[in-house]
Amino acid sequence: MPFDWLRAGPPLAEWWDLRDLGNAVGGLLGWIDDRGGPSWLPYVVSGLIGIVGILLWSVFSQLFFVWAERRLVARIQVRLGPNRAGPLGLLQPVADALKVLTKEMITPRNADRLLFWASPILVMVPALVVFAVLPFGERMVLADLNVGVLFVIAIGSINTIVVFMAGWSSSNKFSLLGAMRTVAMLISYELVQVLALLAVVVFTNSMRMGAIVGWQDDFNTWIVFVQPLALLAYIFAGAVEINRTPTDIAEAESEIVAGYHTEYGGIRWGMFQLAEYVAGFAIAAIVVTMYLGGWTLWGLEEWVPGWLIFLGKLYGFFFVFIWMRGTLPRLRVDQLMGFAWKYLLPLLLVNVLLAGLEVLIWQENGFAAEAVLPAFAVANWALAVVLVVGWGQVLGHLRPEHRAKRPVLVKEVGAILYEPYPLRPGGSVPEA
Amino acid sequence: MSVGLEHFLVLGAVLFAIGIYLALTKRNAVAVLMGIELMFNAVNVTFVAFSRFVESASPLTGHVFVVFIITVAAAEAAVALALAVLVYRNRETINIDEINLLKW
Amino acid sequence: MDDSGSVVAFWTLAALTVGSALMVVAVRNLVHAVVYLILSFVGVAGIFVLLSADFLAVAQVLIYAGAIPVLIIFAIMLTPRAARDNAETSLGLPALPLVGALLATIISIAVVTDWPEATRGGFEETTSVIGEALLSTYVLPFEIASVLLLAAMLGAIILVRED
Amino acid sequence: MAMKTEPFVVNIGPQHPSTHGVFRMKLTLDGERIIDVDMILGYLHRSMEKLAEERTYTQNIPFTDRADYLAAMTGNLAYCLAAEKLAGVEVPERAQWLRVIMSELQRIASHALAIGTFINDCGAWHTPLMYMLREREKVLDLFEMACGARLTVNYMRIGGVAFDVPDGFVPACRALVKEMPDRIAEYEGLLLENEILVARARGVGILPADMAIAYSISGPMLRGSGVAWDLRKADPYAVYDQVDFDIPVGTNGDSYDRFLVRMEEMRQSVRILEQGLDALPGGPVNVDIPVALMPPPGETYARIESPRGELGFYVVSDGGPAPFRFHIRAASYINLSALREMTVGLTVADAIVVLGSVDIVMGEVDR
Repeated sequence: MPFDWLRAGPPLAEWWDLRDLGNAVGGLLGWIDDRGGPSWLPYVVSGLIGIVGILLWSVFSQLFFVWAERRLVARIQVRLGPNRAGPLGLLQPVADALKVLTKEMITPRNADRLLFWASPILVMVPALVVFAVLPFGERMVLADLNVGVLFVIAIGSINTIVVFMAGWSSSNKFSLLGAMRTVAMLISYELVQVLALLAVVVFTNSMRMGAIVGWQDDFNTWIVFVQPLALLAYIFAGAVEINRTPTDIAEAESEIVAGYHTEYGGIRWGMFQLAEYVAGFAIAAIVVTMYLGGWTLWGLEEWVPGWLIFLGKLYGFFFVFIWMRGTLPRLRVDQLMGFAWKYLLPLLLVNVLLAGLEVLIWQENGFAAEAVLPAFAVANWALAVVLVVGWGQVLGHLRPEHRAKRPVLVKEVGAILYEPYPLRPGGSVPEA
Repeated sequence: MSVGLEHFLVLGAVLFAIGIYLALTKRNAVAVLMGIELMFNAVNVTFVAFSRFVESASPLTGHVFVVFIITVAAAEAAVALALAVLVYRNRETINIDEINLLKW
Repeated sequence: MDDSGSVVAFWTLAALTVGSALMVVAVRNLVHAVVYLILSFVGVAGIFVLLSADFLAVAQVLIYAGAIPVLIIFAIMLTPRAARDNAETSLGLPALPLVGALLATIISIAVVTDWPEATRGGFEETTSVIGEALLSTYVLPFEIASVLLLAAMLGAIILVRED
Repeated sequence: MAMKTEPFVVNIGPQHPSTHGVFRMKLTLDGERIIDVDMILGYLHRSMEKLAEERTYTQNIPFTDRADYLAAMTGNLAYCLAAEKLAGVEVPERAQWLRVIMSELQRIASHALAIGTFINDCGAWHTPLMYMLREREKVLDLFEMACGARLTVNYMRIGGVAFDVPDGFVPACRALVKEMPDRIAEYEGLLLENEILVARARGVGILPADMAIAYSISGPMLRGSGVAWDLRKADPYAVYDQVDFDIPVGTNGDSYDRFLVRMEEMRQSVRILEQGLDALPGGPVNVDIPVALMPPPGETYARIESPRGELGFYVVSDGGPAPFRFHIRAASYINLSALREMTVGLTVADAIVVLGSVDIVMGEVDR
């Protein structure tokens, strides 16, 4: 019988027990079975409920978060943010949505019709499909695949193709430049994501999202305590994947106007914006599930509904992206590439090696989890700091002359103070 | 009517045929490579179909072979495309008909 | 594989895969050909899900729909003036009957021989079994494959690097 | 086997979010690297110098506001000095001090905008700019209090300043001066140790000292390249010789040093303001001169240190009521000439950062 796991688990709580919406769906399936519906009907029904639920939730929370982001970034920038449309500017996203819907959708003359039409639709696919695997509550997950983590990475890699299609098909120099930059960047950071998530799977030795949350619940240690480096790397790689500062290379406004979605107007451009936010939620949801204990909060999930905790953590974490957007300047493309290949990858390889060693020690001698995990936590945090600073020194990122030097204050006029660099027109500082 | 092993084998065969046709008839070297990738996929489908339907001691060996095929195919694609770019740089074209002079 | 859901799924996925593979042959613009190729690879991933090979389905999407098309696209980008059309070579005509004959033989073999059908259903958990196999019985090919990947990577870089 | 790729010409401007006005830069790219930069100017040319030849000396003062519209006060001052030198007019003590106070306030406002837009080009979307605009707002309120206008102030006259400052001006100015140091400390806390900003700007767009002198660069760009040259010290005008302040000098002449120099100059301007407010004497603020002032025939060149560099006015009089020749030596126009030397070899993103660090104002460039 399909979806028997909905019926398995603790004795099915009443359907109105909203702490886990899975109960309600389970109750509905039971009702359908009693009515003797065809065998495939419950399968279709629960699938549809899941899909509609994810769609509605993501679109409406995107609307809310457009407003929240603009208010928060405004607060960071000592200004008010939208407060004209509706009370406290709450209707601003609705106004934006209407504006985007009514704007005309222009197609450039020698655009590549098929790809130009397809890419705004396809840009939503990776952002939404990732949610199928993420558990909002104990039984609130659309498809708890036992290759969950790999599924998340695979869907993320489709994003690369769609970005290229958008840039290539709008046949404009700036879009192509933006698209090629983004594709190269997404590929190098896909590897960083794989290694960051691998470190988690090494500990929970299962790729099923439910099992990962279960592991964090049983040992009630969040994986962020045991793997801080992996979380930092994943946050940065996540910021790269959804093109947010400090890595919004794709639509680097100050450089190549708006990157790969320059030529899109109207709702097509709206789809790109919607996809960016929904992908942001997806990254935040993955981080919360993998590193911050998913929908469990050390037992609180008995009273407070699991999905409320999950959403609270998700929005709380999404604030980090908003905060980064409000403060950090943008990195250049080659600096980003160098950072991924030369700095992050070796670090993460070492991190996965250490995680493997630790789990080996733990499993071989069969230590008690309460003793071993705190020890690992302390060791890993210390190691993380040592690795980050040490590797930074080795690569010369933190070399003294790279640090800012204050100007020299002079009283009288006419003194030439410094011996000029070898006269290379416009070259950058020769790598010492 | 139920879907048996033969269905998947036929599907694999059709995909293989399309791959060969692509490899044989296309003028652009990159298109030929696409044909080869398609052939690899056809073989993968057949392997997985056998491992699913046929009785055997360790049924998942088919999957292990497919993993090896995927890695080798990726490596082969990388080298083949590098060759295509190199040929383009020397001969200004990757049209297979024109790359037929052995006096390189 | 008897319940009606998977039969419908099989025919739609088969149609999707073969259809887009044919489009790769038919379509003129090379970039469109790559897009259709990706579509057929995703169709193959669906077929893997039908055959309850979940690890392979996801790996297929990751590699064949995420990495190899990007390689192909970069190759197309690096050969700008080359013919970007998908035209046939002059001596393409004899290929059709040859392919037809090959297809007929394979299909006849497939249908005629009666394979020792297994009676069990799909696999529950394939990832861990593949992992065990890779590192126990097939550890030598696993190492050779990694050396091969390294060689391919170096080769590709050296070929294309213009110092 | 060299890769045969045709160069990829990209047009930055005239309508582009980060060209600081209508300025067009044709970049010839090889991949991401810039091979050649070709600048196209003239989109904002209003032939100011020709129009000035039909107007009396006093009627020409509003032109100087609109040349460098981000530093109108210093524009007025430079022209009035030139006219006074030509007509031999003596400016009263109080007007001299008011001129120093107003030009230092203008320097703070202009540098605030310059640093803000420079950080914008590095990618920190508006956050530092908004902080600095908050300070610029206070300076503009002071201008409005003194002469009724915020941007095109038209405050200075030949022989002094138009009106005396109202009573509320000095206390408001003292409040600003008291508050400014920890505001600047706030910006430095936000920006100075920011690794990404250092990575984006350090070593980008290097201008060696001798090349800066060869291109007759002036202002923060020249000081950023390590040459200690400031007209307020080199050729003191108004009462700058009675004021004590330092000149910040950069070390390796890249965009980051120019940013540091501008930040330091804001601090020095606050020091000058403090001394100015303390030493502000009483007395008249201007000398009445005939409406159709007819200076004796002759030519003069007066120059001051505007926030962008050496702003000079070359005025020739043929004895008539209107200047025979009226030429503005605009600092950004000449600072822009070194852009090609600084950006060849860098990437597109760096070119935008370097353009931001040059801090041009198209009104002054095109005149």
